[in-house]
Amino acid sequence: MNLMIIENVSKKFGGIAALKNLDLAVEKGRILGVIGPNGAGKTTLINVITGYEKVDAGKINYDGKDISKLPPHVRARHGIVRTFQIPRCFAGLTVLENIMIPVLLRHSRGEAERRARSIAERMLLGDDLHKQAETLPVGGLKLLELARAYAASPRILLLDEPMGGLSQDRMEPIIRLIREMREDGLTIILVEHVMKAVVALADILAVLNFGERLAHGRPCDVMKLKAVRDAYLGEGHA
Amino acid sequence: MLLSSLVINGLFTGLIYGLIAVGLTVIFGVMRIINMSHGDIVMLGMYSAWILFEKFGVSPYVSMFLTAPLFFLLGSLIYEILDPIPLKRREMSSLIITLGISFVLATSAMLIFTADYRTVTLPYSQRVIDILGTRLGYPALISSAISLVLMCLFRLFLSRTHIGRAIRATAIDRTSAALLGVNVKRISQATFGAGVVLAGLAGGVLAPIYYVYPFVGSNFIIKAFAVVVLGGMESVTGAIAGGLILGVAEALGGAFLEHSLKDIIVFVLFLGVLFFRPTGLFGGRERNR
Amino acid sequence: MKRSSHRDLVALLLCLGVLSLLPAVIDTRRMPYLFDVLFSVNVAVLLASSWNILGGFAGQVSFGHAGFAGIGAYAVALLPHHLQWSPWLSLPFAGIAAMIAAILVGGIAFRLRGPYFALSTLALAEVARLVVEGWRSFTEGTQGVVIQQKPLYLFEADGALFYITSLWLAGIALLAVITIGQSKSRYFLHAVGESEEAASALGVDAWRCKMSALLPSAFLAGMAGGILALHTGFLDPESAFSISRSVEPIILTVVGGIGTALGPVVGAVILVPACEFLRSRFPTGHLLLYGVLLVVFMRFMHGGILGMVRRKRL
Amino acid sequence: MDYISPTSIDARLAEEVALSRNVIALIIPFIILFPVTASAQETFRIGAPLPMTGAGAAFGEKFKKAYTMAIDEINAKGGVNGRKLQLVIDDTQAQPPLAVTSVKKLVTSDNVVALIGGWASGVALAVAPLAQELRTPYLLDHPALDDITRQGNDCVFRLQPTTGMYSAALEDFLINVVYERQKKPIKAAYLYVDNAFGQGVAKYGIMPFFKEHSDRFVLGVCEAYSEKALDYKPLLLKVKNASPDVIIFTSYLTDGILLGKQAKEVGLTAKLVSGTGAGHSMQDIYEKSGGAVEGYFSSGPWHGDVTSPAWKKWRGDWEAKYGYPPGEHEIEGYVAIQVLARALESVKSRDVVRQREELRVGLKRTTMVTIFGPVKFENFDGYTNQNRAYNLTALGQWIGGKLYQVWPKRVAERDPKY
Amino acid sequence: MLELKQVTAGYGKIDVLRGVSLEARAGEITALVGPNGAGKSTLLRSISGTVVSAAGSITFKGIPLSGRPPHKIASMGIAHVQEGRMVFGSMSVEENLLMGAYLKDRRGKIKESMAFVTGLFPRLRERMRQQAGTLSGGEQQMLALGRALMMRPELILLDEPSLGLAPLLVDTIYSSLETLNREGLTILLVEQNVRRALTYSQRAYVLENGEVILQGRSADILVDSAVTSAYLGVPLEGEDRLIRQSL
Repeated sequence: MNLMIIENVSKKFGGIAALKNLDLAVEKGRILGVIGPNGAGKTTLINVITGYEKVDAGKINYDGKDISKLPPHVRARHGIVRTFQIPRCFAGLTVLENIMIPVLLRHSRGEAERRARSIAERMLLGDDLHKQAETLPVGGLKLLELARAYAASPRILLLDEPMGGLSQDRMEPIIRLIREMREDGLTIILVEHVMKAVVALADILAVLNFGERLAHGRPCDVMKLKAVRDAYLGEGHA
Repeated sequence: MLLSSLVINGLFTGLIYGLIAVGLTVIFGVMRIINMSHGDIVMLGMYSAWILFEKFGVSPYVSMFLTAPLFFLLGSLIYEILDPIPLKRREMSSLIITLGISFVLATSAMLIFTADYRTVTLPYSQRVIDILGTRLGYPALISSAISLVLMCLFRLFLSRTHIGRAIRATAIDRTSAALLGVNVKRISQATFGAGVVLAGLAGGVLAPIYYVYPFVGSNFIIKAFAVVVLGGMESVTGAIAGGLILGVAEALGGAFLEHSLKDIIVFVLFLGVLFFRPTGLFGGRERNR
Repeated sequence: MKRSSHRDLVALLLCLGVLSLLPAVIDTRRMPYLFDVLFSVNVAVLLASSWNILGGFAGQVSFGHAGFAGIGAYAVALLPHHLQWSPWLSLPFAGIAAMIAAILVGGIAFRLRGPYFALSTLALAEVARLVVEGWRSFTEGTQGVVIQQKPLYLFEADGALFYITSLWLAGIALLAVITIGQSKSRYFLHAVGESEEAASALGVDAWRCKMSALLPSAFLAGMAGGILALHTGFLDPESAFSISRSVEPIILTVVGGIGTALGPVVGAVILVPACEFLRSRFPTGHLLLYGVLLVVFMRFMHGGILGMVRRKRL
Repeated sequence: MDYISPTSIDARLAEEVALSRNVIALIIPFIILFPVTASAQETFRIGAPLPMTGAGAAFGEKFKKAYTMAIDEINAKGGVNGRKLQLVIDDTQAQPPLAVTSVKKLVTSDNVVALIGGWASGVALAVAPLAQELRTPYLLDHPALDDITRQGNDCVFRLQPTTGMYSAALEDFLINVVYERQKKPIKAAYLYVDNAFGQGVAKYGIMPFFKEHSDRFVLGVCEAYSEKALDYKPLLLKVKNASPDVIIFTSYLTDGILLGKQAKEVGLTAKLVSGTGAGHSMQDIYEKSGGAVEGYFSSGPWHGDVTSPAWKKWRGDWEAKYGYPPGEHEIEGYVAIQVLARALESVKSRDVVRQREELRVGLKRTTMVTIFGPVKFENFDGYTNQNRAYNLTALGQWIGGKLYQVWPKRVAERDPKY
Repeated sequence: MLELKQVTAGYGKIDVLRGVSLEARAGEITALVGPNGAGKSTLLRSISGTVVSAAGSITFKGIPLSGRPPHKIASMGIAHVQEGRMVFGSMSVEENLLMGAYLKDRRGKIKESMAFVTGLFPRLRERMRQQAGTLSGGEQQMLALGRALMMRPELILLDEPSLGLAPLLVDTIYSSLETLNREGLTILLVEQNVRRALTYSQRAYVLENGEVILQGRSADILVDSAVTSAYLGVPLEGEDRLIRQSL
């Protein structure tokens, strides 16, 4: 069953089309990987789904309802939660407080702190609970970004390059975490450049190019397509 | 006839508003500092024009360029006060510091020049020229023309010279600029100096058409802010456009509404523009914190 | 956590109680000037704390608090003017009127960020002033309104009454600050202040959150304007909406320590008497000295007084 | 960068509370010990709440000079009843809220026997009831808004005419000369500065006049303008478009200068252009507008017979002392001190509270003739302690750089150029 | 050409680098690899002067760099291309490139430098008038590199040039690096993609927790996959193998 269906969505900036008549669907409990060259419209896709950009045309169907008119925070409360490519942590707050923010919307402070703690432990941030967020290294910020999004009780999680800027050793645990989230029943849209991670995680892979869907299907099938390889990996690659 | 006169008149006044605002824009763009003493520097510009005219008979249109180095020095000096403050705190601290400087400048001017109103009356101040049926006094004409030329020159300076580009680059990203060999502190200081010089020049341009007294700065500061925001806080072109829009809006508002209420038009326009373009007419996308 | 908030509350009430006794110890009739200065300190605490809720907690720097204060002042002046009320009874309406204005302000200005927000609030305050100036039949325009300080039932409208009222208004402001500071909403305010996008991505309603800071802030600013107008006994648009009234709370808060809960109090308690002292001793040069004071203060204590003391202690 | 600072919001708040408690505890004693002086008075102190900074500072300075000159002269002759006069100035920035605090300080901390000045009508409106409450005589020498002496305050005295009286001479001239010559309805335009003074002249002077004489005068453009504008040409163009026969301005100095200059610029002319005192009666307006107001009339308070020897002598003294010719503010301030000094002669007590009451009675009884004209504070037509100054307005005209009194005939220095 | 001895540096009270010694030889590409947070970027920053080193010495052609501000170091012929393609977004491509020639003694050779850069990256020539912020990620990286080349540096510090780029573009960037190196440019390269970094470089240093734990000829390190996998925690061929499998 599809949790989210994106129908015929278009979005223009100035004269340039960032998304062109895009159709995409995500099945409940699955991970949809989205890849494509820079400027293909991947981040715009996330912005459109989460409400940071309004669509020019088309519908975004979530759980049977069109949500394309709702503001971002309402979509977040409905369970559509995103992360940012460049982590946007609340620099002046501690790691724990950062994670508490979404939990506080639903729970008392004591409860929120307890929950945030356990999320932090799970997200490998247990040692940094009382550090100010701005003092974390990039890897820590990426984890915090993920932990905070997870704390917002998402039903569908949109991850914008969660591996970007991480070294290989740091990717492993994040890949593991994302996989665990999926096993918990979360639906995930993963925008990522690191092929290893995408291939390891995605159930379905969509390739965007110039705002259009170039390919869609099981990762192994998609990667075989010549068009994909030309556009994304470069001719003669591998 | 009346309408065209009003518009032409508004455009000419707008150029002067533009010049008053440009210095504010530049300082904000590069340093993220809202210079609260801007109006008082304009006031100093007017006083220096006045005193050189009274004592030595030098026309403000000449003396403003003679005193420009002094204003550059003043700007560099103010920058020296602000420079050691960590960037994170600079936005608010500099607000208070420049406000303090504003008090200091205005009061000093009062102690030196007394609080009396002063004006500069040029020999040709009564002469009038007819432009498309609109009568304009020589001083108003010359002041507006000089404002326009100065703003265009400054814009060219920013886009065509190495220093100008360095100023813009520093505004966008200090670290990257430094890595290309730009002495960021020097450039910031020079920018602050340039902003202050522009304010001083605006004073020179205003002297023959307005009056000066120590607290006259407060008469301009809100208008200057309005212009800066209208055009987008980092854009020189924006400041010119903002000035022109403000000038025309004021002229029409003054004629079709009661004069004392003309500013309602100005501010409603201002809020309207921001409503549809939250970063002003020529402002870019907001930067991340 | 709960215990500490109770303790703060008790301490606050105790302070207010003790300070309320001051007029019993010192005769206000003999020293109205002293009580005037204390009154000014109280109003400054009120206004600066109100600013701090919006500017310090929610990170929305406003240049337009004079607008709220002015609207509050006019509510106090015009209700009795048109309805023959006791101005004291209309004091609460000062806050309410400012709050109504705030809904409008929030609708317009909260679309904007940073300096654009700040300067749009300045513009809105100017619009409010111009409307008051232009609407002569209702507001008396630039000529101003005289407010008869009719006695409030048993009390006489003397220095003691103004002192105690302003003291408790400042107390209410501090109570609001402490309540917000210890509630969940301060987390949301902080989050929205740092990054609206990130906060709303987590489900925080940024607009409502900012509004929840603006409304109490405007209410308190309105009260400050109201009590000040009542104290002056006369109100004209130029002083009611004067830019310096927007700037003053910013100065006090930043000098005291921006983003801290009690910075505004510290700033007001130090700067207001200092300013008054300079003004009475140096009628022509006081602004020069005040300016130098501000420059030196901020140059060497860029985190404000509280910020600096804290850094020293670490 | 303070990395190790405790960063949780709660910890920070608790810490702040503790910190500020300490800081405030340190400061409170200083406030309690706020300077309060209360010494026996060997001098008569006169408190002047004046704008010494801010936009009105130029006027504060004028009055300071005028008071100082008068007080120096009186003290040189031994003071009043053997006691010297002493001036205490407090800066109001022309802001009523500050003025209230100023006055309380002057009265209770400086123990002044009387208040004087205030410059702006708004300030005086706030100060007057306070002076009444503090039972301290307050002598107004410039704030002209009618309401100030219409509130039944027996401690508030006003030396000069009210706004409603400013235009009396002009009105007289309009009816008896302008209309008589033309004999058909006259088109008029009126522009007034949008502040308490301008509103006062409009409300109590000009507007009632035009209403009353609507058969003879048609008031076309009639507008309040903002004081600090850079550009008045749109307004003047509008007036020009209506081509009135008579233009009346109520202006301060700076706006008056700009209006004069810019009227020239847009080519606005009329058969008669007149100001109503204030800016248009000040020597500065002629010089600083580059003579643009040549031929303008100005109807305002009459400041005595400028041709009389006493006036001429005074003018000479003033110019010798300050280097410029005195105008309406200077003479008002100077005479106000003289009036106070005269009334102080009846003060015998050494207790300042009693002194104030004696002074109040003394002022009430004062009848004197100054270079300004006769002074007597009377209650009439709803006014309290108002110097009856109906016949103290005169119409002047700028001719060759000098403001000559031209109307009413009995005080005219020369004939009007009309 | 560049020599670091026992350099310690960091932010505030936290040291990110602890006694690092390193050498970049003239005409070589030296790679700097290691996990995130190891201090690679900090190392580059302390060379270019944007981070002040607390102890140790950094010398360039025998001249000590410590204590010099970034613009002085830049004028000595060291270009630093920061992580994340920090181009001046609201300036045109041309203006960005001209900024590269900001230093006085570089201004005379603007024409030649421009020709060289546009020869290397023809796509920049097509977009001279376009605002840099509207370029695609790959083009921005080219611009950042091109801008650095306009400085006519002797040594270029490159921080993660492939970050966030599609594989196709990474190839383009690397082949241009090879070209530049062949023409005699010395490069100090920080790269997360270990295999690529080691393939293209002559010598390499492995950094972990602010210390150098391994150094030597890149080929040796690459071949000694047992060593590398132990230190890097990832099978070197991992990424490509996974992709190949799925293909």
